[in-house]
Amino acid sequence: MSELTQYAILLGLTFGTVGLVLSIYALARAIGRARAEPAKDVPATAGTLARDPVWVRYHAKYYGYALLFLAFDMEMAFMYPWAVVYREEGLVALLDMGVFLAILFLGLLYGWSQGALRRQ
Amino acid sequence: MSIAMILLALAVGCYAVAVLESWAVHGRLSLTRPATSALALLGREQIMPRTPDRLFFESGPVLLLVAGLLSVAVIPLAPGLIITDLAIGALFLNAALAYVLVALIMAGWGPNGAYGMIGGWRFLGQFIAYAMLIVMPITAVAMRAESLSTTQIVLSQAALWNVAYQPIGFVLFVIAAMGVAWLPPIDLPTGGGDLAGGVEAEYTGARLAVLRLARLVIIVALASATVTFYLGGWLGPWLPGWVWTALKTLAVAAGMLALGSRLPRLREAKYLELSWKLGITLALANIFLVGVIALVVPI
Amino acid sequence: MGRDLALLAPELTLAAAAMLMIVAEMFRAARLVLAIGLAGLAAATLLTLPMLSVDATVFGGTYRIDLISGWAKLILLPGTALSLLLVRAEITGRPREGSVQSLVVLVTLGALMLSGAGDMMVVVIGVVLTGLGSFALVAWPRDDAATEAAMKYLVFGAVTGSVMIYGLTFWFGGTGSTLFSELGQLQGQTLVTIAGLIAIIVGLGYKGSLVPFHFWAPDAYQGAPVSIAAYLSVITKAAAFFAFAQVLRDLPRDGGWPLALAVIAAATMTYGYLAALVQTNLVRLIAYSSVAQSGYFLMGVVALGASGFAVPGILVFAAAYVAMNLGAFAVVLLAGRDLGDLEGFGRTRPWLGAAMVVFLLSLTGIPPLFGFVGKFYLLSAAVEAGYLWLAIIGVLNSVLALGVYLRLMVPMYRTSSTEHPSEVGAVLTQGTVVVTVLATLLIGLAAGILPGP
Amino acid sequence: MPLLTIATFLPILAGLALMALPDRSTKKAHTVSIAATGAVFLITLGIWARGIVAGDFAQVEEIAWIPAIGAAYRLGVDGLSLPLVLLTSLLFLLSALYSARIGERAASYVVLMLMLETASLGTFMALDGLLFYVFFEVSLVGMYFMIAGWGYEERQRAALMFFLYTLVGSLPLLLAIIGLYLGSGTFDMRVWVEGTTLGGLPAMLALIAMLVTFAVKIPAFPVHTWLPAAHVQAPTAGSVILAGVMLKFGTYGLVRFAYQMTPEAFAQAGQVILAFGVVSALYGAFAALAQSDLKKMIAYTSVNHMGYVVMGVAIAALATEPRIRTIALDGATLQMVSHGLVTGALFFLVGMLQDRAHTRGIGDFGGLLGRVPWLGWAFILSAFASLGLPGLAHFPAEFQIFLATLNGMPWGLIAILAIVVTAALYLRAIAGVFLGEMNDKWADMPDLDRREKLVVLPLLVLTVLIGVAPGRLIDMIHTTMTGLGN
Amino acid sequence: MIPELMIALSVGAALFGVGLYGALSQTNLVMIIMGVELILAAALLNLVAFWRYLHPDVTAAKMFVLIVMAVMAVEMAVGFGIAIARFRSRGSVEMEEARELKG
Repeated sequence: MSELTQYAILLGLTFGTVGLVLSIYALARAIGRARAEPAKDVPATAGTLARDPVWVRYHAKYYGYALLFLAFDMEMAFMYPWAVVYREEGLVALLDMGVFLAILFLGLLYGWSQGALRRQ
Repeated sequence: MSIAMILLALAVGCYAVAVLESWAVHGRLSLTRPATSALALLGREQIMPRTPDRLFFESGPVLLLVAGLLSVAVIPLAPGLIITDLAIGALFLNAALAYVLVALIMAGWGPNGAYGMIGGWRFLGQFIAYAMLIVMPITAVAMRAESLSTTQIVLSQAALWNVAYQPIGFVLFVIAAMGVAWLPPIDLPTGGGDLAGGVEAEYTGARLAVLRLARLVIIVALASATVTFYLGGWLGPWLPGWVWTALKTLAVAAGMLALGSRLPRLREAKYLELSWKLGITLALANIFLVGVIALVVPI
Repeated sequence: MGRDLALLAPELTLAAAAMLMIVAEMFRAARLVLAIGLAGLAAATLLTLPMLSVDATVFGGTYRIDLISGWAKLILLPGTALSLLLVRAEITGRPREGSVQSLVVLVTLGALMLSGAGDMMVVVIGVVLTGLGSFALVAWPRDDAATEAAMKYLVFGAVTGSVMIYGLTFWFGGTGSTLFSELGQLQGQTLVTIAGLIAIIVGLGYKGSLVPFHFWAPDAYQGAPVSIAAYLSVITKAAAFFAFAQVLRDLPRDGGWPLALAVIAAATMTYGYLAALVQTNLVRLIAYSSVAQSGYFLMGVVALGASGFAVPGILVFAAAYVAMNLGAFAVVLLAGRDLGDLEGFGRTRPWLGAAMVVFLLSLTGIPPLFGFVGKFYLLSAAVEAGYLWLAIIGVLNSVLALGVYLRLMVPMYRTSSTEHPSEVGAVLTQGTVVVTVLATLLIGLAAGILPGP
Repeated sequence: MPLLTIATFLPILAGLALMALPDRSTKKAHTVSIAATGAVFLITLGIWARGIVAGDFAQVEEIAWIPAIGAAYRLGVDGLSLPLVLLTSLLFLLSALYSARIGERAASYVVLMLMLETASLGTFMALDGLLFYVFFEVSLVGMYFMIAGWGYEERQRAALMFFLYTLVGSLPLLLAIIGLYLGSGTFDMRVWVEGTTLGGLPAMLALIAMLVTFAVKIPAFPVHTWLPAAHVQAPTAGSVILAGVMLKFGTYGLVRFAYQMTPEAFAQAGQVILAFGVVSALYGAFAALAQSDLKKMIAYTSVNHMGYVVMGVAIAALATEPRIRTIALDGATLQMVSHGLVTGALFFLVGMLQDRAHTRGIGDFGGLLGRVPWLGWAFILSAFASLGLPGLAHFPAEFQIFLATLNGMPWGLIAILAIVVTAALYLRAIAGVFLGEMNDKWADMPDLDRREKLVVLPLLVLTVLIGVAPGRLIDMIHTTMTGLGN
Repeated sequence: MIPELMIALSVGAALFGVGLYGALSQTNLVMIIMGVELILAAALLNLVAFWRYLHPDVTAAKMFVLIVMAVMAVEMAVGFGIAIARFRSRGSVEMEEARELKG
């Protein structure tokens, strides 16, 4: 299987999934329709209706983590290729990545010491 | 051919997991329960909440299902029995799972309801906690296999399963996987009692059915990924490969479900704190240990 | 590998120092942070000295250890050390002082990467490292002005930086290599050359605050603490021009880029001084004046490859610029941020006033001060490269410069009742003033120690 | 003994020493000032005694400075610069003596003064283009602070004007120096004065640049407007230095740089330059005639006298005969020295008058000759010298210039008209201030005291001496100018 | 010229255009950063296309891609860090409201 075929299969899978969902919806609709009744569509808010849309600010208390996460997530982009060739390269690779991870870990520790890992 | 078989296996697996879950939740083993509740869901009327973000509301469940199916696509059931044997299978799995977050946030945001939205945002926090613990153990696995292909990863465990080779990674991965699939005790987005269903709160009828189905697929995907990465995949004596994979997957799923029902729910802040302060440290240590072992022992 | 690491000793030392500073900051030991930083900078400077005559590349040609990067270290490292003192003087005891210090050193590390860049990736990393660190430094006070400054700075930086990366990809497409030493292969591929060149001008021009990419500079300097403004105005800017030198010296001169840069240079100097003429905020005034100084830097860039004076000119002017601009900012730190604060300053604080006069005259380019030597080299470079008109504009702008700086000098010697109390940390600031004023006065006379054509 | 270096840097070292002293009292400051300038004067006499050589620079002192670009510390003298060096050291000594009563921030004043002396001597003796420019500009900064700090009513404005004008003026010179450097690869002015460094258009551009610079400094019409303001507002010693020494930078540069380094271009532009010289001479004279302020009047006569110098140099460039060239250059150089002495004396005298009366208007005085005979006769003598009376300093100089003009470009002789005007204005000034009815206000005005006599007398003696027996000085000038004439 | 390369470059140019327009026309800091990410995505596409069609043996291209991705991430991280700081001091991350510093 060539790479392109593989991705074509994955794309097909995606469309198939969407199709599956649509057919489930069609099935459900075939069974019966919703009756229009007042106040049925109120979101679950203990019965009272919010005046504004709820899409207002949500305090992401974890943004300190989020910033750290970005750094660490990026690091993975470097680590996957490294991991694959790790055994070929041997000790040098371990040292290289050791330095890299040590610095990264230092960053984590620093963030920790500055309160980034605290509930904000 | 293999695609159909895998999808069939997936369907069976989902049903089995559903049975297991209801057993874990209700304490009674009932083989028909999932079927009846699915039918009930389909028969129930679908309510569209007022003033929703229609696009997000509709696409959330679909995307979730797509994410789950795409992750399954790179899991080998047996040698050759795999939808797409990508050279970067493990990475692809990662990428597919990242959409779980997107889907859940969309599902939480879409209906314009407070509980759903809080559930979605909470999952973002949860994601930040588990994401690194998914990828870092996989790195260690890839180091041993010298490849990101899931087939190669299974083959690399011929001499010794990774669960023994890198137990720290295994534990971390399982915990993180439970986070991805928002299994108790880290089921923050749906949040059982305190959020009235969280992201599921506004979904009804067929949409809820799709949402639940997607989650089952994700549980199966993660359990089978655990098997692939740590429990030797199809490797095993006497029985055919696909049976081993299926058995191991069900066992892992059962284990995860059982574990969850015994523990009190974790607050998001606590989960974050644990995974960053303890989890990341352990994951780095795991990588380092695997690195040293890989240099010393040629297996 | 071992050779590469040996050649990188100064950079590695500095990196290690930065890490140690961060560790020390974790224990909130601000004084220790400062001590480690200064020690690291001193060690790195000393390690550079024996390497000045080296001309080599490391890591497969991606990083250059040559005249430019060697002198860049000699210029930037002491400049950073002085900046650390200023930072210490200004924000002693405030929260996260050590973090600021560590960031300063890290940004300098990025500046060193820029000045030694032999590869597109190194330039990108250098730009990002200096940029991101600078944004954080500017935002440090976290008040309205600082966050606004940081936001503007960030937006400009992110947009120009990404445009630069996009453009550089075309150079990669044209040469099949990310090395600048391969840029000669672009001969004849005019379109590709221009695409990459625009990118470089946008990216590094932003860093060097060239017109029209200068808008962030006055805002950022004004919003940031004075010491940080001082640091940013000298170190990152000088680094940008070192990077210009590293990148463009291998580019064929046929793309018409020298002319384009010459036009930018002329516009930068003229606009910078004209804008400075109407400022009332001292920091903004110096910010615009340093925009104008960028135009002079660019004269050296224009002459790259056509005059032996170009590279030494950039280096010498950078050295002078670091000394005099840091000094001027140090005086501002003591005098106050408003033009009115200078009223009578020369009478109540005669020595500091005299030092300020020296800095301003040097910025104008009056011999035998250091700034003159730098400008002389740059003017020579422009003339030799055939850009007499640019040199003439440069010379004419000295007149505008004089107007700008006289606006500071004249009120300093007016009698007034403004009090100039000595402030906290004044000793360190005054120490910085002494060092910079000596450099400004003496190195100009001892110009023989500087690199020549 | 590197006498040139010692002479150049002794003043500034003395100044630095003064700054380092814990006790910087007025008295001590002036003691240091007089001692230093006196020593420098003696040293320059020593330099004179060592003599110069024909056709080259003498007593050259050279040390590497910026070897990478071929700039070096090079000093030397020839028949053009040595008279100016002597003039400089003398005027500074006298200024130091005169200034000894300044009490306001005396230490700073003295330091500036000494810095100016270093810069002035350095400018005349530098044999390195870069070094020359350095000294040239330093003098500017020093003078700016002197005017701004110790001048009269509108000193800030005058200082600013002076600074802006001369800085703007000096920048083109920088470009010219860069051009000369790039043409020759060295900053050695001995190479540049060969006159072959540049040719064609570059030479013309360089010449224009240099002319702009020196015209401002000389000052020639129409870029002279800073001069009256600066002279009037400067403290007396400042005016003396400015007129006596710093205007000579312009004429010195005109000969040394413009004439010697770009001779062909200079010859091509000779008519224009001559015209500027003539216009300056005439304009200076007429403008002086219109003044009622004594100091301003003398300032304008400087424009007039310097116009003659420009004429002399231009004639030298235009003339075909070497003999005429030599005469013209001799005259021009002598004119520089004479002007320094005479105008120096005039400014001192006006300063003394102002110290007593606190006014400078011609109309405010009257009949002072009887009251202050020393002052009066000294002024009259100097004024006669200034208007070019035979037997006094300006006569031999202007005579030679006009002689050369007659032989070279006769139309230039219309400048002689200026002499008539000058005579008229001086007579008017003498009549207004010293003759006529005495103003009672000044009834108890004291005459010159010993210090003041000490300041003025040497200048008067030299004025007469040069007028009567200019031989020795002309010989010295001639030694070099014969070479330049060819 | 290779047609696939041209297609890739055109898509890249389109991404770049959209990104630049977004970065220059939006007033919200977060939206501007999104524009910047688009520009970088264009750069990534260019790099990969050049690598794939013109210089398939050059590994530096892949490294460049990784570095650009890292740049995207850190730029976003710092950008959001500053956005948060701004939000805390001002309550908004609109560039239009940033008018305090001028002169």
